[in-house]
Amino acid sequence: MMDNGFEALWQSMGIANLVWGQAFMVLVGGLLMFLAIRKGFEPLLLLPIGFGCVLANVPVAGLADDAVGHLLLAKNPAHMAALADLLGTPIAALGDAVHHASGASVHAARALARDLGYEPGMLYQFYAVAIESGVAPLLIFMGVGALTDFSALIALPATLLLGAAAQFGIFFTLIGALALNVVPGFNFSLADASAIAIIGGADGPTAIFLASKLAPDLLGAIAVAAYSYMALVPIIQPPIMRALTTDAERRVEMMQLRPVSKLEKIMFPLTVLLLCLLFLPSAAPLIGMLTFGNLLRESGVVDRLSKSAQNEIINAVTIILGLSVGSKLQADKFLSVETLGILALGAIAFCVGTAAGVIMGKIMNRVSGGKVNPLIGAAGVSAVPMAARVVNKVGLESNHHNFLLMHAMGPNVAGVIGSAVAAGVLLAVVGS
Amino acid sequence: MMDNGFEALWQSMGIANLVWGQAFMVLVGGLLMFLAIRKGFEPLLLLPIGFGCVLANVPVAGLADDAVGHLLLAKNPAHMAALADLLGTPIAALGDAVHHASGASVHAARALARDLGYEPGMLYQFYAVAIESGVAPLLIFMGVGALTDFSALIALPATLLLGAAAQFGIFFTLIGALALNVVPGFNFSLADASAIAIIGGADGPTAIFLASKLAPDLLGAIAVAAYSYMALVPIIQPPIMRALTTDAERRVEMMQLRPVSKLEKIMFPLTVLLLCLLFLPSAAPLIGMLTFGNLLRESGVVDRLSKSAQNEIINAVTIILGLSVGSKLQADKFLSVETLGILALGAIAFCVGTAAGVIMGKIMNRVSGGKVNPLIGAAGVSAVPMAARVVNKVGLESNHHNFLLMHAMGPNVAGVIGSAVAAGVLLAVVGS
Amino acid sequence: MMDNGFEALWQSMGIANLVWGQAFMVLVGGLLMFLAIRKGFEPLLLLPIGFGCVLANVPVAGLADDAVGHLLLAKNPAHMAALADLLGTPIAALGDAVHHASGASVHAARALARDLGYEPGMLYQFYAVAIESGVAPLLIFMGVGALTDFSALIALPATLLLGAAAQFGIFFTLIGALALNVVPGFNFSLADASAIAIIGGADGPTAIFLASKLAPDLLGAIAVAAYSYMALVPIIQPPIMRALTTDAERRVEMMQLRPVSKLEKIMFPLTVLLLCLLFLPSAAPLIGMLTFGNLLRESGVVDRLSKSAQNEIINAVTIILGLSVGSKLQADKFLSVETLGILALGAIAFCVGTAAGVIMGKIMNRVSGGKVNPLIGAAGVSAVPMAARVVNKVGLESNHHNFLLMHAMGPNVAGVIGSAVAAGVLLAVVGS
Amino acid sequence: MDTGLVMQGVELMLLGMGIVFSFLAMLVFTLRGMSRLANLLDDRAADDSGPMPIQVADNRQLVAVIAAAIARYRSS
Amino acid sequence: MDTGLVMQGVELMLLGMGIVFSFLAMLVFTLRGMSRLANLLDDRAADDSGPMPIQVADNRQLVAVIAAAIARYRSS
Amino acid sequence: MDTGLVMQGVELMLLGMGIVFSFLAMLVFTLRGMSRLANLLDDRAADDSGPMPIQVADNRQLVAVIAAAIARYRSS
Ligand code: NA
Ligand code: NA
Ligand code: NA
Repeated sequence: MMDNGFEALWQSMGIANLVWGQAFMVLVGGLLMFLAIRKGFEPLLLLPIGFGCVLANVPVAGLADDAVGHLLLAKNPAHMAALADLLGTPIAALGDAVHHASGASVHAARALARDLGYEPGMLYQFYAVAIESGVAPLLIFMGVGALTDFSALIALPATLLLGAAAQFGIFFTLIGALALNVVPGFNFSLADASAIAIIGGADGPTAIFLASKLAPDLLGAIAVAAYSYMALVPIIQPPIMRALTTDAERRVEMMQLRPVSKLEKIMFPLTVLLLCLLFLPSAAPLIGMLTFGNLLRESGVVDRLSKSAQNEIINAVTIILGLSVGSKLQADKFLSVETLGILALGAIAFCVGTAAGVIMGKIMNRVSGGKVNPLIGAAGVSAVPMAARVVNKVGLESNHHNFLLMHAMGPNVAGVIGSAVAAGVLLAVVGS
Repeated sequence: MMDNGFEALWQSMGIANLVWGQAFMVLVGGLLMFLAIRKGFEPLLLLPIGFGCVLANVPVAGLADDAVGHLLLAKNPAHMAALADLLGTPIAALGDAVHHASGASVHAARALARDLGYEPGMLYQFYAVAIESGVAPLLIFMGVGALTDFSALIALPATLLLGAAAQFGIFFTLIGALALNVVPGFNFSLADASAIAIIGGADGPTAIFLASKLAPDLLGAIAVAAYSYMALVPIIQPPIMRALTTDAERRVEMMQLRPVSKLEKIMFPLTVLLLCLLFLPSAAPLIGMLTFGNLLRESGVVDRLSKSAQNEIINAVTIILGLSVGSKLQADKFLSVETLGILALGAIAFCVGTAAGVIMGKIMNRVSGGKVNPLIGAAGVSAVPMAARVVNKVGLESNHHNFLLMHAMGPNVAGVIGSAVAAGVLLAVVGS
Repeated sequence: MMDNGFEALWQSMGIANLVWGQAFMVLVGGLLMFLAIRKGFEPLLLLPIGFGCVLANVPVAGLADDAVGHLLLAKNPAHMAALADLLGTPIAALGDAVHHASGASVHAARALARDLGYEPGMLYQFYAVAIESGVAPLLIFMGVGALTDFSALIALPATLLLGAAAQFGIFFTLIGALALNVVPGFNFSLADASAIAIIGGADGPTAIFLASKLAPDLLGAIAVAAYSYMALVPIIQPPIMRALTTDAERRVEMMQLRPVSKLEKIMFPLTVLLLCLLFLPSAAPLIGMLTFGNLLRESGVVDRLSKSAQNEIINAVTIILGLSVGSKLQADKFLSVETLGILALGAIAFCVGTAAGVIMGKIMNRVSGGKVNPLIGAAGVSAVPMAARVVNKVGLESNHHNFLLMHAMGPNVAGVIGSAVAAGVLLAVVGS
Repeated sequence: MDTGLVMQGVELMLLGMGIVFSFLAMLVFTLRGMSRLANLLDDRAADDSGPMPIQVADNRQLVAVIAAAIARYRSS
Repeated sequence: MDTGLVMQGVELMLLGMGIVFSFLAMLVFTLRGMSRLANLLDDRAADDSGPMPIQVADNRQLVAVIAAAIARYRSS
Repeated sequence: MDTGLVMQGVELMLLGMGIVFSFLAMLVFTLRGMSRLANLLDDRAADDSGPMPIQVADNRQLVAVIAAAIARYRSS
């Protein structure tokens, strides 16, 4: 045993198996962690994602591989032959065949690998339970609902239109992704393009949920882009906001918001749910969990459950979700020109969404006779509460007594609903 | 695409697909939430159940449907044909065939639907993980054990007999359910009747656990009835208690309970478990988890775990359990004359259980030479701690210095054990 | 029905089915709980394990049995025949056949039992989710990482060598287990021996993780031995420490440790992970989760997640893990001469590990010119923080002003890394 | 083929933005109606001070102390 | 058939109530025995003040402070 | 056969202790390097007081109060 014990040991070492792509991805994971820790970029997600990225690229260990991946790693000739036989492919082409296998074949291959004693890696299990099932982003959305105060939106429902306008970033990017197919190396399907476009929703759980349904292979890049650009909102948005507005517009002070009654707050989630039920059932998982969380919060009779949704559940799920997203950053899948395209498209999505929100703000400014400060339109992209804070900051630059934060919270949370609605549309048209 | 895009969109809308049953069930869900929020009816369960009910009846979305249900919703002719082929039924009769498929066929149908790319809805996944597995009610029972102080019962073990007597509500209702079969439209099997009867146990997790084993189709109605009547205990019980007792009996003051030592409290859960092990192993899951939770509490050496069972775990599980129960309130399954029967039988169960408890209380009053206030028998139905509070209140009406709460806690927690025992009997005789 | 109802009832009773082995194991479970509650032996684990042990030995209930076990318990002739047919064995030999079935047959048998309506018991489900998947010990390791301050190790990295030396207990025991095969009744494979040896790592989650991969049948005995001996560290270690050191050596006072910067603490988990990635990827699940938890703690930007890993997650997982380990203490599997062998070998492992650590401490004492107190080598077995406290106590006996606790924390946490590394080696060489 | 896909994207954009705007515009009106309804209900409730929620919990000290442990969770 | 089912229900009721009562009555007696045993053990423990639980934690301030972080969880 | 297995165990012991020692010894050196690097970075950071993390949160009271509820979690 020990003769090939030493051999097996050397073969089991990381340095004997590390390929350049993995080394590069380890650096990428390190970069994400650096941004999270040193720069404060959405650390709750980017730290676990970065760490998961490193783990997913540990050579030989196959932490992010399913049982079939472990069969391939083990290189047992008899087992490889059995798998090749099942997939009807020569052993030499097994890697490719597994990569391109269709639904039913994948099922059969996994069953075979399991029967031969191979087990999926830890991160793959996290991914299957948390994301493939769709459960983790939905539970986080429930927590977001339980954490969000929709008062500003209830007091001024018209700001919903700003949240609607900002979703233009999504659909513009969708076309951009499809147009990118003229560049050799890109071959995005309508489903891929839709999943990429949702980055413009500036909402992490929505992006992960949609990507897991429409383009699981792109999920890693999409999630990383979404959270990175959300962290960059204070850098991306201000120039666009300043370019599209006059100083006079930025000075506009808005009327104080009316107080909102407890009953209104309770009826709000139910009203949103009802409209979703009647007109856009495909958005029901997202809108349903968001409004459920908010009802737990506002009902006032289930504080235990509300606190649980706001703390224990969302924290535990965030850890698993982050590691699971990181598991999608395996070198052989992540390192492609498509990833670069996704990062570029994501940036466009944020810029266009911001611009659309601000322009809608200008329209509302005109229509309302100057009562609306167009800056608050920029908060319509979501990225709660960062975008609203940016609005407040840019507003203060022009008028030192103008606190827009509260008014920006309206479009800000409207943006969350808006992107969930957009996700529902994409699921309904593209997903089936 | 877009020509049938608009068509697909319209077809994907809720209002184009909403059937009356679903609209009605949305109202039922709303009613449950109203009762929870405004009337304080067991909000921890009825709020999530009501919300889950609304979600389960969102048209098209199929949140509560398994993969087969989603295959049927998608209406892809090739896939429908494959399923019809598998079940050996014409496509036209597919809906019925799926509804009445037996265990093995259901497995095969689900595997087919999964292989064709269909996924179960969110609520169905919650149901499968939380209730079908039996895990959620058991974890809640662990939490109940960790939250319950059994001192009153240990100080006065004779009150266990009151908890025993009150279970008569269960078995009386069992016969009632079977007798109801003479009415056309009712066709309860012995298993159905047993599951319905457990409503009389006045214990939510026990009812859900038993119903999930014996009659999963009736689980929604059974759980709703159990929690609703538990909330109505202050209305249901007092008239029965007054009718069956004389004013003199209601005035009886009881001796102060002796203090209970720490060692007794530690030995109590182990003693109950041992008896269960020896004489009623079929009750072991319920009694086991109840006593485990109580031992975590009383041992004094694992406060971390005890707190976890009392808070984080029970809260998170309650959210998922509530939504899962709500998922069973789908219009096509819930709206039937059987549901009305279950609601009626549940009310009878509570009344008979209360009466039996009070009558046993009167017997103990005689036997003990007037030392027992018969009112405390009413607490034997469980519904902890509501029933004990009702006893206290009714007692105070007759004697302003007579605080029966502590004495009523004995039969109250005895009722929890009693209904778990009854559930064990039903599982042993009917379940196999 | 009722004629055989009474018969069924009697047959369903525990006392009619209790075999001596089960009664004995109930006592063993009681003993574990007694040690946990009265003697303070690792109560967080031994209390749930003991309770799980009792539950697993409830006759008839089959709480720790899979679906096949429930099929056998039900004794339905048609179903037994179907299973016998599947396994190609006569009905009479069914029990044995199931016991010795190989991977693929087990899968097929379980699928059959499930299709016939049998469900796995509660504890079996816990075991499958928590341990078979490997997830629970890894989540606990994440919590350990989030709870551990590695400063002492960073300040004095040389103490890692003490943690390395103490792992000799593992490999010595491995040989011992193989040598035990000369005794009739013992037949340990290399995988079995490796799983047993890891008891010497004195680290619960590592032992459970490795045993679940290499020798799931022995997991119960291994986990019980590991936690019991960890609790006995204050009794096992001092005599060995005193025997191997002179009074002068025990008096050695060590230089105060230098302070460690925040940046070092952040870089530490990443450094360890990187080395693991490069040289021992098979240890990546354990080392990965340990360092992830530690990074959550030290990064300072994700306090929510760090607290969650240190509290909610680890508590909930500990409950389920403890019960799951207990489920492996079923009489028919646990009561064998092999268990006695495992208990004996585990004690040897602790003693040898302690001795090796102390001897390494003496070597370092010489090499460093008397700056190292050899006692701290004993802490290298892990058993955090008990072993470090024992070092402190024994040190104080010889020199009343000599507080070694902080210096012992270095080898103590080094022991955790050391045994994870040893587990990685065993997995790499034996596991594949 | 490629332009066909881009055209599909343009159509999807029109459809999508149309639905997003319609949905949220509808929500604007519904929320206004909701607020009016809520005020109405609040006013009426203030007037006839309506049916109070069921109140069985005695507020006496004794009861509170004894029941505290169990009352923490009422799901059983 | 139907009356047959109802008769089964009646039998199940008799059986069920019988078991519930027997079980809980048995528990009444067992609990009394348990309490007596507990008192006995408590008394004896008070008399010979028996073997104390293992105590290795030094109570000194220093130790407590240093070990606090790790000691919070002893499962490793 | 049996001695063969024991011999395998001995070889595994040599291999295993070898790797454990090599790995942890390597870690000793790497950690020393790490500490030196960390001090270097810390010094340099102290010198040129480097690029500060992005700071957009206004510290004003008003902002803090309003945003408190939502800011508790920034993952959305
Ligand atoms: Na958005
Ligand atoms: Na009851
Ligand atoms: Na160790």
